[in-house]
Amino acid sequence: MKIVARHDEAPGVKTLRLEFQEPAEHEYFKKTYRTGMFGLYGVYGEGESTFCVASPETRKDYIECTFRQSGRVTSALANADIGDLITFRGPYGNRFPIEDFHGKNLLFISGGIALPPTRSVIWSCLDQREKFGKVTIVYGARTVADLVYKHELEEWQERSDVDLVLTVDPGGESPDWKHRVGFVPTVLEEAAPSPDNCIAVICGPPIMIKFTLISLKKLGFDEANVYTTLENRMKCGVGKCGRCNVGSVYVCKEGPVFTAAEVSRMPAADL
Amino acid sequence: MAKIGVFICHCGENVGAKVDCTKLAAALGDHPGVAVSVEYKYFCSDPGQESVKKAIRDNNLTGVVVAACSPRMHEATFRKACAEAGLNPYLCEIANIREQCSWVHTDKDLATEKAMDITRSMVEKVKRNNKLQPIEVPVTRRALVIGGGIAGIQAALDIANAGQDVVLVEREPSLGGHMAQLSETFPTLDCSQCIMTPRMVEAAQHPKIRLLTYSEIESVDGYIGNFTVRVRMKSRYVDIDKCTGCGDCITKCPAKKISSEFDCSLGKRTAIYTPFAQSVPNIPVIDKANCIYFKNGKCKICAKTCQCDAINFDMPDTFVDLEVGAIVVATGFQVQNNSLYGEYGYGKYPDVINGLQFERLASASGPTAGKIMRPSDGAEPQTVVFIQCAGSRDPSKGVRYCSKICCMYTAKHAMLYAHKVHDGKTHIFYMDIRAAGKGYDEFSRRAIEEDEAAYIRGRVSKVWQENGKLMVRGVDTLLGKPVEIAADMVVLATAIVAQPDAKEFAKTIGIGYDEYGFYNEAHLKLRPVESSTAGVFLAGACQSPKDIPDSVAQASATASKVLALFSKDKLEREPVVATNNEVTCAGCWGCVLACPYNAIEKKDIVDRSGRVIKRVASINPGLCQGCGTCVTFCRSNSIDLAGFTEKQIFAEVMGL
Amino acid sequence: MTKILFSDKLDKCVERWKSAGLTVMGPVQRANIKTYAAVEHASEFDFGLILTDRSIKDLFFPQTEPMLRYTIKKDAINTDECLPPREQRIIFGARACDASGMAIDDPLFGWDYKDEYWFQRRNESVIVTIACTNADEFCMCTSLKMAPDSTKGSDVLLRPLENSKGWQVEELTERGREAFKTIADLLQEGSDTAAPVAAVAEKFDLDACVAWLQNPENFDSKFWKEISMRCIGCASCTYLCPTCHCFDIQDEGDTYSGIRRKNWDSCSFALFTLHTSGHNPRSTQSARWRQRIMHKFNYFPSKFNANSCSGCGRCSRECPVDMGITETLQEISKLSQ
Amino acid sequence: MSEPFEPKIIAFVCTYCTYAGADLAGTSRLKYAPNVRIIRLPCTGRISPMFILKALQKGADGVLISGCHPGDCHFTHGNYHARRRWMVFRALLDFIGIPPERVKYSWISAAEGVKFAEFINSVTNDIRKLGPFEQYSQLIEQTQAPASL
Amino acid sequence: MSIEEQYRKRAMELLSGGAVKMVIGYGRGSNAERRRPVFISSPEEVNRLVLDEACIANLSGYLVNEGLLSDEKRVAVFLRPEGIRAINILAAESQLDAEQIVIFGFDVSGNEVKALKGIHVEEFEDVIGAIKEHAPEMGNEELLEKIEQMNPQERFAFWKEEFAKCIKCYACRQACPMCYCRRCIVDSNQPQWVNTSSHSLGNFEWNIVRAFHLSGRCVECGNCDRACPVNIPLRLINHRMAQEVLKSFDHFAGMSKTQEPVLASFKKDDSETFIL
Repeated sequence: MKIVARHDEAPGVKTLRLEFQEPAEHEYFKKTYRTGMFGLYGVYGEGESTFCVASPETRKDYIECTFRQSGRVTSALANADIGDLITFRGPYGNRFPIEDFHGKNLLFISGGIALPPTRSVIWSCLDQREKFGKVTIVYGARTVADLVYKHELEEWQERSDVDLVLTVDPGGESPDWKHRVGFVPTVLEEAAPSPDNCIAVICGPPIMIKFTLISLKKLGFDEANVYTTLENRMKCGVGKCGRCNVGSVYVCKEGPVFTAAEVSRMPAADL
Repeated sequence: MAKIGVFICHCGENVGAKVDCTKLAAALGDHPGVAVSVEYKYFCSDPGQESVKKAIRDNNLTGVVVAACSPRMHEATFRKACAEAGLNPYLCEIANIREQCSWVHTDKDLATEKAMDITRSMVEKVKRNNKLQPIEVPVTRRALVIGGGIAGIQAALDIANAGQDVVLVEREPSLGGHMAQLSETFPTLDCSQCIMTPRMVEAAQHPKIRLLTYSEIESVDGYIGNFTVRVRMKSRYVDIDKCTGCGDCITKCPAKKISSEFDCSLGKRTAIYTPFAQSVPNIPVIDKANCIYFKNGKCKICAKTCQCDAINFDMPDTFVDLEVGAIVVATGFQVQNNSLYGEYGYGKYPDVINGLQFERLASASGPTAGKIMRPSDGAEPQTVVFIQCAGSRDPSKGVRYCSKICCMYTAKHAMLYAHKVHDGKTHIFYMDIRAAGKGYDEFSRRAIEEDEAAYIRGRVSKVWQENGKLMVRGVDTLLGKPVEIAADMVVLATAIVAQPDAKEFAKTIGIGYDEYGFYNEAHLKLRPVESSTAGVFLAGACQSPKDIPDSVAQASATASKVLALFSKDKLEREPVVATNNEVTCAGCWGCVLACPYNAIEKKDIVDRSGRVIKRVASINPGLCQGCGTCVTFCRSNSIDLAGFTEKQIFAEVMGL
Repeated sequence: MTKILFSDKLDKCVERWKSAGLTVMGPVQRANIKTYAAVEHASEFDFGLILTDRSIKDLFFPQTEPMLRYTIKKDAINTDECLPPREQRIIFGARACDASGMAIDDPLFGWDYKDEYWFQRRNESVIVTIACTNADEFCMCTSLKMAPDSTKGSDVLLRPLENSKGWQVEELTERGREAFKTIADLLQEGSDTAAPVAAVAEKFDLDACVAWLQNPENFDSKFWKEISMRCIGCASCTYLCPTCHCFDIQDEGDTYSGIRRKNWDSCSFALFTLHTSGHNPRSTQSARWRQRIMHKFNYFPSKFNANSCSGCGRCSRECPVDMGITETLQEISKLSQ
Repeated sequence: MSEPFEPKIIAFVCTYCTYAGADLAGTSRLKYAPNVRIIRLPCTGRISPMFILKALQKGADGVLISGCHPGDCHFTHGNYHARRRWMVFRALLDFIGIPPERVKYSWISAAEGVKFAEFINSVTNDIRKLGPFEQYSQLIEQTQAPASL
Repeated sequence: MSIEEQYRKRAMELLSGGAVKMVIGYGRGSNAERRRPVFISSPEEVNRLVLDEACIANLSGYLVNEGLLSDEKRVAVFLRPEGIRAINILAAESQLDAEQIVIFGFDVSGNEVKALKGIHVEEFEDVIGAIKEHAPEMGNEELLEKIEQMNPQERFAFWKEEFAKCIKCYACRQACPMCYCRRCIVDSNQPQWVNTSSHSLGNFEWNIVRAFHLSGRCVECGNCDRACPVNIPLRLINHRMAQEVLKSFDHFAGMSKTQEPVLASFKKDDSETFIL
């Protein structure tokens, strides 16, 4: 796939927009891709790395991915320039059942670099805004600089049909920070809408998910109405190589999207 | 991925004649990641450089390879050009296709092929180059000079006279060092004290010099420009602010029979004393070990005598913490203990003395007021035998090296003796006469020709006492005959050795030393006054045996180094330094040992509650010189060297 | 009367199979290791081995193999997928535990995406198993509800004759029958009796263990830490295991070309699950050992209907610190009583 | 017969001595064999045994390592550390069967352009005589196929 | 009283008095020949400790398990002389504080188990010095001799066959007390110096790098050799390297807890006959 756009999101975090070179592959993607699925992005000589497709299922002309530069592959991807070719394998995994969300209020909760998977769902819903009720987004990061998709955050902020609640961890605020300061679960408890007829989608580091689930429970959310996506380490993407296993679940095949009810049946320590 | 510009320089015919530059440019043009590949007659010319800059701007290049002459020629030129075009200069590398290719090969095809490899490999390196910024280190403009002998005083005065603050630390009660002990100095025979004392006073009174005598260095931390030094001021038991230096206490002190260190045991001193009459500062100290009050709990005569109430028996040691930007080490030397040579009878026969003791005998302010007298009975010696190389150049018992000054001072001793004892006879056993230096050979010839010193080339095997004489048996190797001389006094030209605690002290300040304990210069030829630790300089005999002119010259050289360092607010250094990945570091400290610059320290990683969770290596960029020895040592591959990173070298090899 | 293959005919059989284009493989001792490898002559086989050091997995899922070659040019990257070399093989003298191990992994490699590397080799191989008449203290097939003469995964089962002169032949699959057609004339009908199979003591109560493992409460039992305290975290158990199937994908090459490879990987390694963020779901060795046991006896069966263990005992036999599945399940058996 | 074998040789040198010596060979217009590719490093202390292994992986028939004479190291004692490391690594390679003739060490100062040229020529000749490092290239060749015993 | 009984008694005293928090020793294994590491932390369990001639594993590696010594409490451990040397190296390389280690020293000659006197690592310097002077037989001298006699091609072929068996299970590394790195160089992938794949080249590189990293540090306890599931004579290489550093630098790994690592130090007159 060819890189057609590149954007620095936060220190070490980049977004690439990719376009298909092979029509057949593009057709396949259009046919199969649904929000929540992931892919393996690769650079020959370095290997492949797994992240979600950050673009929504309502926009299938391209793929966007957002990642933090840390290892061998992500370093190579981060150095890739517009016009460069990289590989994409996928889309793999299951999806968010967006049709089931129709007519419901939506609560998106996300932390740090985990906004991309949430963002895919958010746009999938915002692109057909009329089908959903109230939309609330709670997003937090360690520091102001670590917030990703700053442009879109502004856009959501502007929209009257979206409630955006931004927060940074204590100590992470900049002098001109006008939003909240505090950890996501705490802020959530202050800002969350009523659990009635509400679907929650959370994505974040394991520790955030853990505490957010507790908060949601406290707020009265039913586990079956809470969705999350697990970002485990993967290599094959097709249920063979074994590293994404959590309990009997192959996250790459049966996930990455799970309801909180499903997650609660997994061995918590292995998450 | 990358957008590398490759600029192939013909260097007129120098490259072009043997490397097909067009072919080279085409080959590199096809190399992955190369955005521009062009050739030109002379890229180092102004238009050449301009074209590089233009290419950088036009193509948004992420790296530049100039295939041309050696980087030792024009790396700086092209890096500067890159910087001018907005590209970080460290993203430019040179592929050496002239000195190491076109000039040394005859077959054009093979040379072209090699040039391709060299350039491709460099392109692969540049792809992984990082933007580097020169390292800026703030500089504290205050120098610490350790040692108050002639070298230390000279360095301190030079720095202070240039307007910079100096702290001069001396561990003895007075400035002066060995030079203050000398009688006259070669080759001019001017009185040592006469030229030394004014410098001591000047140093003590200089507004820019803070003098800490009777003080020792406890610890040194930090790095160039930013040292923190703790100094222990040993208790004098005399309040330096109250004491007027009248000397009444010294006169009254009942403990009078203490052997004087300054007089090399040839004289006596009291328990409260100044080392010598012209001491600077002229404030006495109490020698606790010999003080009657400290021994028996009774006396305090000095305190009663003192009109200023300056004596304080409860005075503790105090500590001073200093922030300094540079350190001059001028800790001097000692003379070797001659009792190593039992056959010469040193220590057994009182009339066998060493050169420094002779200096005291000859000194007008010495224990005999300058009269040459035998220590045993005070008689004037009529025959004196001098033995040179008593310790020097003797791998079996002494030291391997030449102590450098003995030939000259022995000649001087012979002259002084001849001037004082007109009918005396001198015999000098020597191995070679080393009299290189301005006026030195003339001086030693004078000893022979005018003062009738009898030089005997050969070694002494034994000295013994017989009929009130010291019998000296040696061999005259020129005559090939044994010699026996009945002498009244024997003077050994003892070896100059490092201070007894030199190695320990080197560890305290973090500099290197040789097997003898002399301090290592950064480079024997090119950086002779710098230690291996940036910001620490060496003056005088602590580096190697030296005479006064050499010590003074080196001291002034250190001063110029210090002043150069102090000429800027911030020190700018090449960013080719090592960094450590603290996550993967196993804390084995091999790098700490391997580092020639003591640039690596142990660092504790603590959790939120302050508990140490692990210890890792931490590299001080201020001290690191960028050799990369630590990188190679590191088994977990945690350390890397900017400019020559593991990734870069890997890529260079893989690109070949 | 049963079909019998006499040992003295085996060399002819090897030749026959070879001339039919088959690579003949089987247990051998080479360079101080017991393993399955290709042979030229029957004399190279070593049927006296209780079990090879390395498992038959090596022949179906090698420790490293190229998946794809790539060449990097300035404007394009050329790739070339590499499937295993085509090769019809007969593996003569496998053990039942090894053969069944391959069958255990079939569903894993076959669900959803079908792993071509695995199935090409599976389809091109005939496994001729020889029932064991000897066992050592580490063998535990019976504890896994299998036996020294289990047929799972085998195409042909041979039972050693009591007189040691050959084997009774039992063709199990079409592929087995096909392969033995080539040597049909070298087989004889006979009434020689088969030696009794090895007596392998049952070492633990599998059902009780599985029940214990399935109880979520036991996931956090301190048992896991105690049992794995001496585990040093190497991969010898997983790499010698016939059923362990985890792998890694790595690119290797220089600036201009390289190979994307499939390499064994192991849940014993801390890096196996380490996230980019630094978070590691299985950060302790005990969590990793628990995963291995849980995977084999709880998770895998829940998906693929079989324990991911064929009872070969190699994990215990070769463990540098004398651990292994046997000990762990024995201890669990005790706990579940 | 085909053309005589031309070995591929990779050299790792320190920039202060040997690299400068190589430059001197150039400015003196000395001629030597074109088989060697030089990688420049700050100091011999930076030369890791891994470099040698990677050079071999790239198909080098020989590897050269060179730096400042003892006592001349710009970094005071990088070369002393390197010398110990090489002593050990050399023994290891020898024991593993990588012939010592294929990995050569030298001290070449910035003034020794002639020594540099002679060194390159003599090593190139020696390795040309030894022939290609076939045993190692077989190792590399075998990585193309699935692992087997 | 047999040494086993003596040591059980000592373990009991130390544990019940709280002088140590744990005793790492040997227990019965899954068959008569095997002994397995056991971790005893209560006096009631001391009878699980076994000490006989089958106790050969070097247990010192467990001491650097993350967190074990971080509470600054003492741990006792059964060690043969090689294990004691390993403690010295681990202390010299700052991986542990020797003060925290209580040694139950023993040695085996033939079928006889001897107690070694001492508790702290410093007390064993004579024992170690004696080994430096007279290295005990390893049982691989014949093979070593054979390899030394080979020409390089034969040696290469020999090791190629041996390394071909390697499956990169890293049992050698994991069993080795000296391989305590948090991240092994093979797991460092930027760049990937050592090919991770277990093919001919990758296996060569891995085994060379490990042997190099152990040069001057290996105490020849044989843990790697015994751990290797494919029977590569790993100890042979490490033994050869130990000989080399002894011969070239008079360095015997693990002489004392303050010994400088041989490759992080140097002498100006180190041999350099091979440098042109």
